[in-house]
Amino acid sequence: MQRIGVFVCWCGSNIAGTVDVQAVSEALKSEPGVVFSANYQYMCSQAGQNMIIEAVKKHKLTGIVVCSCSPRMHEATFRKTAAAAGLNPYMVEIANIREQCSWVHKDMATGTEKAIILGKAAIAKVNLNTPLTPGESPVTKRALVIGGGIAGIQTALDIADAGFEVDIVEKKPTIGGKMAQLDKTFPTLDCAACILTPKMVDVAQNDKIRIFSYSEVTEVKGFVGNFDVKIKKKARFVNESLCTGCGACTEKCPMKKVPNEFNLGMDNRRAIYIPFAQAVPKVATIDPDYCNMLKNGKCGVCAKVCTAGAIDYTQKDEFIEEKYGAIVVATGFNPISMDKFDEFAYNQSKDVITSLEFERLTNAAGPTAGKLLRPSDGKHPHTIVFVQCVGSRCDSCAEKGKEYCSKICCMYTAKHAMLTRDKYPDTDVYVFYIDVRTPGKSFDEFYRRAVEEYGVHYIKGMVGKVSPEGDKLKVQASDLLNNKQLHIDADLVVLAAAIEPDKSARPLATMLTASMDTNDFFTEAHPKLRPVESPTAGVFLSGTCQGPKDIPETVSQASAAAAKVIGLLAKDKLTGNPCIASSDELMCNGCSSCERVCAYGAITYVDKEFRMPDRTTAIRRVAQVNPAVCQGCGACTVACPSGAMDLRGFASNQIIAEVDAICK
Amino acid sequence: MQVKEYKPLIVAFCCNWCSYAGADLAGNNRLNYPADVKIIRVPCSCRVNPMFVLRAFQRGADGVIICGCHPGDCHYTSGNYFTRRRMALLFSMLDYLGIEKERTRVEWVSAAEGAKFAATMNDFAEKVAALGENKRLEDLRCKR
Amino acid sequence: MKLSYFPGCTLKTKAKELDFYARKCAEVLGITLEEIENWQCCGGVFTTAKTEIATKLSSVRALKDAKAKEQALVTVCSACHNVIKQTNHAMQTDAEFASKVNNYMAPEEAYNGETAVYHYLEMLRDLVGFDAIKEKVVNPLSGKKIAAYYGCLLLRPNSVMRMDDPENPKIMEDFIRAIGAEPVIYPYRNECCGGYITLESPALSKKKSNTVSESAQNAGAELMVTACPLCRYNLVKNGSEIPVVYFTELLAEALGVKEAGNE
Amino acid sequence: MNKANENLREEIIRMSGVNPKKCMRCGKCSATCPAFDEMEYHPHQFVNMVESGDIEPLLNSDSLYKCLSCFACIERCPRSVEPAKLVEAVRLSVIRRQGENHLTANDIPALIDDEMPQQAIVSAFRKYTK
Repeated sequence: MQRIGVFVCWCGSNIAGTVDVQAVSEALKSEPGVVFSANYQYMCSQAGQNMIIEAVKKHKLTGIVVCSCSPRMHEATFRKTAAAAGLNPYMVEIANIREQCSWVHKDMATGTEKAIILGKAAIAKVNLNTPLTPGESPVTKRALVIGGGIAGIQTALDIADAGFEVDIVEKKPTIGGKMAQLDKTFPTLDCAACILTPKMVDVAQNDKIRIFSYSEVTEVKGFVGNFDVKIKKKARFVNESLCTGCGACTEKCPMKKVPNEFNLGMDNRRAIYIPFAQAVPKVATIDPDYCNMLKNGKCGVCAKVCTAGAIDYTQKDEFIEEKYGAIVVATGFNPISMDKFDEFAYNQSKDVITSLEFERLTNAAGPTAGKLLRPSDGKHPHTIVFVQCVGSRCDSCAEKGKEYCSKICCMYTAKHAMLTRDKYPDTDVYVFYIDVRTPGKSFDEFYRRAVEEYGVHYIKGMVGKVSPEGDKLKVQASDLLNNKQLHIDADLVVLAAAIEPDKSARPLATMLTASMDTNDFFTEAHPKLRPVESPTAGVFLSGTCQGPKDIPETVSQASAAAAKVIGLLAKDKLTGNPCIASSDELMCNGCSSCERVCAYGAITYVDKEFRMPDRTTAIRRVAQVNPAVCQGCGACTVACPSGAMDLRGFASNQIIAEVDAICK
Repeated sequence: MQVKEYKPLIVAFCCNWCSYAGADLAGNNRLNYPADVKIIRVPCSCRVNPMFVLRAFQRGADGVIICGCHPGDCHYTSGNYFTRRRMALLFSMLDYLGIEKERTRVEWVSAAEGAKFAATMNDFAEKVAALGENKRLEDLRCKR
Repeated sequence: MKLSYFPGCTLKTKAKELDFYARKCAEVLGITLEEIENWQCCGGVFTTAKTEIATKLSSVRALKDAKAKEQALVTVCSACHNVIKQTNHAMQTDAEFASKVNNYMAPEEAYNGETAVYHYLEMLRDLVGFDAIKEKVVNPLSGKKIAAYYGCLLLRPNSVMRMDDPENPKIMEDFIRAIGAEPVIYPYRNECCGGYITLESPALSKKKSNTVSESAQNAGAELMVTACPLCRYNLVKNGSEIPVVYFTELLAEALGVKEAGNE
Repeated sequence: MNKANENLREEIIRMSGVNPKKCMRCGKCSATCPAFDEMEYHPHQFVNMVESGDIEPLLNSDSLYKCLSCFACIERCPRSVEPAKLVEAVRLSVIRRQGENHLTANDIPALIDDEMPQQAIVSAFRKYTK
């Protein structure tokens, strides 16, 4: 039996004005377990708190009920008071007789009656309270960033800047991601390489950062603060520590006809290659699908020309196991395939390209050295048609495309159109749009400049069909404002393809037990208040893996994720919320109902040996809650068919006691 | 036997993050609602076991309302979706047992919606009062 | 292999050769086409309105007959294929429509779209195989540049027809390759010839047909091939400078059964 | 929207199975329509006018008889609106009325030639006549 002390607060006249505090403290005196009851003007004041501490000592109280303002206001205060008096802080309950009683009722009799009932409910609950201790777990002070695009780079730099070690795992041979492929960036038009490559160099030179390029995460175990991660370093057949990146091998390799993925297949590279001049790490990689030496043992030119002796045809995939305290997902995006949109003839004409291909065509380091030339015949295009929303904003029943707006297309199309008109004023540029969406700093001004200063023809309507006829692309489109069907003979058609999360995201999410939406974007722990955290504790989100974003937004999110990681790694120990679920293993039947409703992946199953009543032992599958991961929502407690799962601090018998007290 | 004026007894389960804060806001703004409403704080609306609702009716409650965050705004991401489904089932079963649909309700009240909280409680209390005392499920041993 | 066969009205009159060679070639390829007894005209065009019941009953009858024989149903004419396949899809997916039809026809066993519907080209691709056809070709049409004209009915709507990529199809091109000729790809191969609008607005049908045939010609085609009598009519009547033939005719030629069957 | 228009709108939506609210006004239907130039009201206008209940002008327009039923707009609509089905539903609501057939058997001899396949005539009857 508890020894409970009841403390009724007047809150000046806030409570005492509508509630007869004396009557309340008298009425509660005779409740079961109550051994002391008092009232005071301001319980939260130092004097009030001292009164509690003295009463605990004098009457050997084991539980405290404070009838006062909302627990959202002073629960923490009174828990500290209890701790100061030597009580477990979770032996305190608050009866909210201000916000939910004295302030909403005008009549003294009603207010007093309700306050007494609320007090009784709190007493009934405290009678069943048990001391709770928050769990503690250590924190490994190293972070893992998965993905080495601008998001991963920024996150890693910020974490390293705070003094923590960071590893970047990038599946391609170099970090840099999509931004490395871009030409200029809106709305300021500074060149992407000029602002990205210094950051890549910073990453390479930072002694807190390790880069695992050409590598993939293959296994994740553990939980917040204590992840065990297995990383596969794919064989690149070049010794990274010996290679100087001189490029002699990539010039001499006789296998010249390998589609260059960095230029989206618009030109060729060799079988041994460095993706681009500023690659980090600047190390060659041999493509095993094309290398003659690896395929049939006939060649070996690269080994001959390599003065550093870095070529190693026998290299094998290597596995690295490392511990991390936090994991940041920065897996990025890709444009969707245009296969299902061939009314635009992407698969039928080389001169129908995606916007990312257009970036490469205008990039000084691209396949045309920055001259805008048609892929089919290398001629300068005089009429260019841009089509927006290709595959974005599609109906879910349409069997193709994505339901969401890809967000970045309106701006980069305006940029492409403007830059084309700027460099080649003799070019006619048409942009077919459904809406022009420019919510960003200096974004709409940028788009207006494309229209007003650069004379880009913006047409509200859509392209219905592109017909490659001779060396022209016959574009049939609608002009909705003029209610006309247009026929334009274009030289180049550029499709603003929708973007989608990288294909590696889904298996990664499974490994991390991080949740995803139907489009395979990672979901955030809270859409407004925790936008850079995954619901899985210790897993953070950076960049477009969470949703379409432009570069400024990606970088802000990347830094925000870094701040969250730093906040986590700065702790030596993690103190959990003690109000978490726990399962009674003797009652658990291992049905997995709780696991299925847990949004955090906090519940796992273990096979455990139990002594049976007949003195035999049996192995049973039972649920175990990871206290470091559980957030204490209680969804599992209701899903549990056997009643094994309960929530500490809000136990079923406590809530039922409150119900009973109220209904008495 | 003492004859008392009939006043409905209403149990309100409020989630800690939205609706309980909404109730606090109603108090801050001095928005009145009947004292018949007694609030029980739960971490999330999905903590409300259908057993709690049955218990309340068994012990003489005339109405039970469960308040949670708006769909999509759940502090725990998806808890209120569970509530929505579970309670839809429970309420239709209760309706079958003779506990009218007006006696049970799930309402989404955000922390900013003090006015909505008060309005909801006024409306709910009025509807429950109009139905009169609930006799179904009541355990006569617990008669008030 | 035995399949139910729905020829359609035009194949019995203006497009006899489409029908004749289809049967002839099926024999060579080891397929028995059993003509549905007492089939009725499909109506030529699918009426999309959900409230149109009567106009779809003839298709359901043919489908039901094929089901009774436990055979798949094959059509050659694009229009018949489109109507029958869309009707079958409605029977599968629109329960209200299906129950109205079944109530009206009161068959012994309700029909709910169980029959598999093949276009003759699909039959060639999926049941015979273009490689098998290639082996049976005795008279390859080597060097002939042939433009496939799909028109609109074979491919659309793709959610129902499921024949090929509706915007960049290749089934007819693969067919052309199988008989030894060279396919010519041109952009208007899946655009409409004007269809029945030839009665309402001959000028529009002329414009549409000419765009198609000129596009094929510009791409270097010597010959156009189609599966639809109305497409062929529109293209020829509106002055296509290159000949337009049915695909079954070419198949017969390649399989060496054309002379034999020339009536 | 008055009651008569609203009833007509509901009837057309029910008949066609189309939900015009899904339209995002991109105009791809009108961009792709092969009969665009012959039409007074274009596919995107059909969708918008049915949605807003402005159906009267459509009932009296020749545009109803210009649709080729080629399904291009249905195939290419990114929102699965299927404008051709709306055109057909509006047309049916006209020709189902007494004496409103757009084509009669008497018209046929003047319209055909020896080569014309039956298919053209039955199709036209399906589309223009009840």
